[in-house]
Amino acid sequence: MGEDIVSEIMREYLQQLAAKGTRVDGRKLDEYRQIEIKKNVISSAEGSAQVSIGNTSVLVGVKVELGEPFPDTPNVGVLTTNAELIPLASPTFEAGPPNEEGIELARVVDRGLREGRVIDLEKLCVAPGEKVWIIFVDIHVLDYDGNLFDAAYLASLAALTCTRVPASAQGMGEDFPLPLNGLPIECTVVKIKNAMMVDPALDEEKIADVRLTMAIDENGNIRAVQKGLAGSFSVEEVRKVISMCQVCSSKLREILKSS
Amino acid sequence: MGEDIVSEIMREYLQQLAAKGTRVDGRKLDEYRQIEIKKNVISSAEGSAQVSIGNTSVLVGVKVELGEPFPDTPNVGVLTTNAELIPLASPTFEAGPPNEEGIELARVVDRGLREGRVIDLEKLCVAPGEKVWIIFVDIHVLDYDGNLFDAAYLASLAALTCTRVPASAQGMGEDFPLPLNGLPIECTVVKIKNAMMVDPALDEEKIADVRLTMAIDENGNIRAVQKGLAGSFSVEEVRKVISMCQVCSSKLREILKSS
Amino acid sequence: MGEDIVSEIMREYLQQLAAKGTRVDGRKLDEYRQIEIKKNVISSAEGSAQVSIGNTSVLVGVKVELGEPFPDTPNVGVLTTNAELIPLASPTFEAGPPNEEGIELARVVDRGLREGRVIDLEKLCVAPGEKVWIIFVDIHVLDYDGNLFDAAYLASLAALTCTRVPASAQGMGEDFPLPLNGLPIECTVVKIKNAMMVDPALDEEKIADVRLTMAIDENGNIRAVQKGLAGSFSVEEVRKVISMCQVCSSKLREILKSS
Amino acid sequence: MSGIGMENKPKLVDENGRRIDGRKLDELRPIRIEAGVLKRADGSAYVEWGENKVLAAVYGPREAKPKHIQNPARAIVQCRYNMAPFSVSERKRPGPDRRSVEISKITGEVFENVLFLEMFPRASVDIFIEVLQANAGTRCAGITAASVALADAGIPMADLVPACAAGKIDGQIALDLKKEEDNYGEADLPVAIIPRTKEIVLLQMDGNMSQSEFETALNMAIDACMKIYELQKEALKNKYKGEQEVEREEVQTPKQEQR
Amino acid sequence: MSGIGMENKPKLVDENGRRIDGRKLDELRPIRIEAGVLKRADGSAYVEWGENKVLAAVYGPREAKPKHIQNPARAIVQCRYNMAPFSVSERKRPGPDRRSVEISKITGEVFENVLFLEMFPRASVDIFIEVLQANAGTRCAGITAASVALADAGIPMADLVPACAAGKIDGQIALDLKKEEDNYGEADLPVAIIPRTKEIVLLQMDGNMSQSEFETALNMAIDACMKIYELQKEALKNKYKGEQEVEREEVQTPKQEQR
Amino acid sequence: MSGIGMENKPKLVDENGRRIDGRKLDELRPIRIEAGVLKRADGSAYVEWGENKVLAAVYGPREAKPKHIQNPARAIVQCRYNMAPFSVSERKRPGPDRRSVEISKITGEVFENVLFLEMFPRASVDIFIEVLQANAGTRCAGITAASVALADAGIPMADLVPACAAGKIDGQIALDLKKEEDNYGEADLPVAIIPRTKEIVLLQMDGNMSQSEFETALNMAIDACMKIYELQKEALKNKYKGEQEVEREEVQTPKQEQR
Repeated sequence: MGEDIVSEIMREYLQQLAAKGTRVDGRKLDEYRQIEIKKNVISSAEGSAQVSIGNTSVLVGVKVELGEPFPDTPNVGVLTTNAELIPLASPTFEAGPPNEEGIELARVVDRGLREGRVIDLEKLCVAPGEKVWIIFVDIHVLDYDGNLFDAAYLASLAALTCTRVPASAQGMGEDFPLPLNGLPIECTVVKIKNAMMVDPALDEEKIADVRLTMAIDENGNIRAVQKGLAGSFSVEEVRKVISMCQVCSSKLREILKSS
Repeated sequence: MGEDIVSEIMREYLQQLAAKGTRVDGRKLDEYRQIEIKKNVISSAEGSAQVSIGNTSVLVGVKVELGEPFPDTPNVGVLTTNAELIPLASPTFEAGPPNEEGIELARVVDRGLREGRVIDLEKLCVAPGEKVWIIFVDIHVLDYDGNLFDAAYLASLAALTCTRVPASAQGMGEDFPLPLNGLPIECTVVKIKNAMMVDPALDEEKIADVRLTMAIDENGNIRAVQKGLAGSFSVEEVRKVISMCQVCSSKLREILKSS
Repeated sequence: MGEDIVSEIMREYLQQLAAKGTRVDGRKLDEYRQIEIKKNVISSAEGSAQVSIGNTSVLVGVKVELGEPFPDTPNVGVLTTNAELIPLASPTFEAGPPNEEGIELARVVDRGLREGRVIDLEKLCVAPGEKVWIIFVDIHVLDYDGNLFDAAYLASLAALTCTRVPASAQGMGEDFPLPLNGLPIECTVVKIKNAMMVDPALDEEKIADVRLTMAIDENGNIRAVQKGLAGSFSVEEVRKVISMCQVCSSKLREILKSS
Repeated sequence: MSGIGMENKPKLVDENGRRIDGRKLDELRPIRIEAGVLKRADGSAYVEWGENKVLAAVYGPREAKPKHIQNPARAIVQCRYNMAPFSVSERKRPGPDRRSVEISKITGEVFENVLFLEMFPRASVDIFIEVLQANAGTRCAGITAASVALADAGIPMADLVPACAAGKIDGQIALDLKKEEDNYGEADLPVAIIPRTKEIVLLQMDGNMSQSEFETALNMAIDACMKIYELQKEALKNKYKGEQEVEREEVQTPKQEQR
Repeated sequence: MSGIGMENKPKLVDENGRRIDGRKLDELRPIRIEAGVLKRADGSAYVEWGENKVLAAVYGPREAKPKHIQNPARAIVQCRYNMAPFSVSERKRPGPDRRSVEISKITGEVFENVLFLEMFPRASVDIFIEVLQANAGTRCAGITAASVALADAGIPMADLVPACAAGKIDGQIALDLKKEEDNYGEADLPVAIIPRTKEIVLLQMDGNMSQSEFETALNMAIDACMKIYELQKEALKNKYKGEQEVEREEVQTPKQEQR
Repeated sequence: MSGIGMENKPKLVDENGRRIDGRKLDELRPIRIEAGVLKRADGSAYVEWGENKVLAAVYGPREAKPKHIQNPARAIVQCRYNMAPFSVSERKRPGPDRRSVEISKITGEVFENVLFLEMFPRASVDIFIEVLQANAGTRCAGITAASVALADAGIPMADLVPACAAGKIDGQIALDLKKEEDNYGEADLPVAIIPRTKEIVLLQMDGNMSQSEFETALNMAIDACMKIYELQKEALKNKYKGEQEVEREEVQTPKQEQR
């Protein structure tokens, strides 16, 4: 029995469940799998966090180093986000430079952090045009069971909230916490046939028609959006996704704050 | 009927035509296809030109930026020529870094410009050993129907003739035209069996035995030569090619000047 | 008859010979093939040597250039070792960036030179934190008939012993010989079934169970070790290898000194 | 979008609701679409959109290569969005950067919605988008052009796909931001739709919008898409008309005299 | 090891024979091993070893790809040792450097000694080692973790492979060097063994040791390997116990209520 | 050739028509050719030409890999021209640069003229040229060496291909420019011919020559090629003689006593 037939059977089964408002692991459509956030897990990093959403697990390490600013923003620190879909995490990941999945992941996380103005980069200038703090957010996927975007984003945010700028090692006074502005949260919704559900597990992700990720800030405003996969939404469905993301982002923000 | 048989039939047909002094599109052996030169087509470039020879179309953009000179020529500007055989232009072009065809194209154009001393690079020094103007000639092939060398060279030359050095944006006085020395012209001849013809169209190029490209300056002197393909010339044939290129280069120079 | 059968027959034959203490080319187990060392063979290099061990031939060129020191060792010159297994040298070598064989070779040679403190890198500082001499050891394999490690190491060492630092070209006084500390020698032993033999020829290398390379200094001390291939040694066997390497390294050192 | 470097921000909307280029808030930049501009490609289109110049070409359905990327059940869509080195003010190094890889991915996903891919198992539909001159909005211009190129190639398609962005500048929702508006504005929301069904097939956003602003912008973009849809159809009609005229001419004039 | 930059060298062994972290000369750092920590991998293990944190995952035996790397007679072992960018004090650029390539190679060779590769022709056993936090000794921690991961994957194996280094600091032989000891010490000797047969399957060294020091260190490392072997078996037992407990719980509680 | 940096130009031809190394205008540098210098390669040759040292090896005809590059009708020629890092005064980074790629391409094309490629469908003839020491004229030395290596490999060939450059220095046509003459000269014209037919199979030029100068230089280069042709044949004869001598010796002495 070929893989395609299996996935066809799985597709129908999940569609039927979704139509009834439920899911293969018993969750409701607007329910996340269990979330665990561990901060400061890597002492060689200036900030770090390991986040699991169900069986999906992502480790993010933040390194902070001195470097040159971009010529067009001489007074502003630099944020660099990189994702490695290392083959340890999934039989489908391959060694080598980031492919388009890894690049999209890094860019969607980066967009949420950047557009949500999470880091106050203006405060990271040391000598205008010459030296600024560079923040490297490195996303290391450890176990891939769906919804990498939310897990990677949440881990990045958690790591940033416990990051300290290593000023003392440079003879520049005491270390200080990374200056942060706000905590926009990214939530991902997929559509399976006509049902919309948050936090897709791998099986759901595989057969989803279309995906929408939104970064929502504390005021319920939208900071970033990314539609993915080869499907479509109606305007009405987009409105529905916004509502779902607004509700879930509040919950996730509380989990992050209490972690 | 396999591709090879088709091309065998084409080969024989073109050989017969050539032996009679004519070609599949009705041209004479020493006749170029229709040439069109449009200058200043890209406003984001400091100079640009689109050249079509028949259905072959090449776009060249020239960027001019400040940078460091080579250590062994501290008083001299830098010329860099790059060619992209983007897959948009032909079913046989592939994405990726330049292959040997693209590299040969860039180097043959570069040789014509450099050995012909088209640009007065000595005048592009700003601070000896520290800052000079760097000229990037980027060859973007849009439609490939044979004779890329001549189209790319002509487009590069046309783009350089309308290039302005952006001095004002650097607070270095007014913009000024790129200082030019002369207008050597590259012409390409192929041999099909015993017939020699200029400006090969794609079908002709495919079955040509050997190719010779020459850059000829205003005085009829030879500035650069490149033999290509797996064939040979006699001394007598080389002499013939020089004559053909001398005649055609004058014509092309006139077309360029009046463009 | 497939390749595997041939190599199976060869394996048994070599094992039988080894058990009797002899080898296919008549050597004893602790005997190197004929060694030839030619120094100063490349005038464009600051030092060079061509070493052949039997039919294996390696050319090493040393280039010495000014450059920046590593930030954590501002007073110390830099040693860089690189190996190219160019496809000219063997039907099994492929063009392209160094693969894991080439990298291991370069790193084992580098380790012998570095841990043996062959070069007095502290004497190669020109301006602390700014300018030091950089030593490039480039290993160019020309003919591969087994035991690349020893041939490449010996050629590197021979090239370094005749390297002159090109100070005069930089207006920094007269050229001077590279300051050297000692002459540790790398020797390689392979195990075939239960027999241990030095300097494996290609056929022996192919069927060897395991390999051990040791750098031994003038005092008989061990400076570097690398076990290779998918086999194992007992403690007793390691002790045996040390003895073999101590004896052979003295012989090789004499050959080098008298070259 | 990220609010950095805002000290030089110009006024983007004046007291009369006019923008820096005189446009009203819901006004598109001038758009010109031409179908069938290339000879080698199976289909092609050129779009000038304000100061954007974008070329799209389509090849296929053709055999997907290498074989392991083939899908036995349907054709795959491969898209390459590329910026010419001279398309932006500071020369872009040739080759794909992370932004191009992401745009290529989501653009390919857009067209999976309208192509009848099941008709062509094992095949690939290859879409090439070349940005020749960039001024904000190139991904929408690219999708708009690629749709026309696909139709020009005669590839079976459910509908054309127009694309357009809306955004927020000086606190107001505005259509089709140009570069300065994008740099100094508060949000950008690129959208692509299937006109017949009003399905949204591209949706991205970065910046800061309330839910109601988001919905206003989304609807504004969708309305604009419908206008662009008319321009796309017009371009295809013109191409068809042009071809008929050429055909008529061809009947009257022998080929060689056309030049 | 190379004796460079020794001016800041701290005292590594005090008058009571205690080391900078209070350990005795033959004392291991604290080691914690956990088996089966990942869900997607066929087998996995996590090792904390002093301040090292290393994760290993195993996939296979699975079809080796691409086909030309398959061995018709046996499975191949492919190993990838990788350091996370944030695992060291100065951020490491993602992707393999030469050190990682070498360690990957020799680690793969270690496991060829214990895996029954003839059982799985054409297959590959893929071992992934991720160093999350590094403090000297990561290759030994990686081999130790990978052994447990292979057992956790249920891949037929002759024995577990523990690994440990011994070295020389302040002139004395010491077990399991940590980072400062490695930087300022005189030698490091990583070893891996097959406990049942005491065969040595990994052996490297750099530094400076007499023959008797070398043998002392080798034996000290082998003794330590035997202790680590017990920890490996313990970890596998705990995994097995844990699984049985979960199974018992699963009988009592319906799946969806577990979360 | 480009006339830049001419302020330090030395006098290249003295009043007696003698050049900086004492040669007459039509005099070659000393050339030494040795055939069969490598053991692993199917054929090989070493050329010393003035201060150039070039090694060529040939493998094949052997199966072309990967399969998709095979031509079912004939063998392909693959050529790799490579410069050793230490072959030039400033160390060259390993790996192909654009110049090497171009020379590899045209050198491969040269040999398509003389090899009977139809005899070996699907095969590849692989030519490797290694420049060990460079002093202008390496492409001609490489072609000269590769011809002898092809013959040494016993690959059926219509003729040997000698190559030589002529050029222009201090306004006069001169044969076989060395480095200083190339740097400060006015033109360089490398040529390769098939001696039996006098067909020209390599022809490149850069610089500035009138038509008559060009023809003079071309004929001077062709005459020199005929002399080099004799040296090539001589080298092959010597190789053959040497082999016969060795064979005779081999009859008399058992193999193991030869060393």
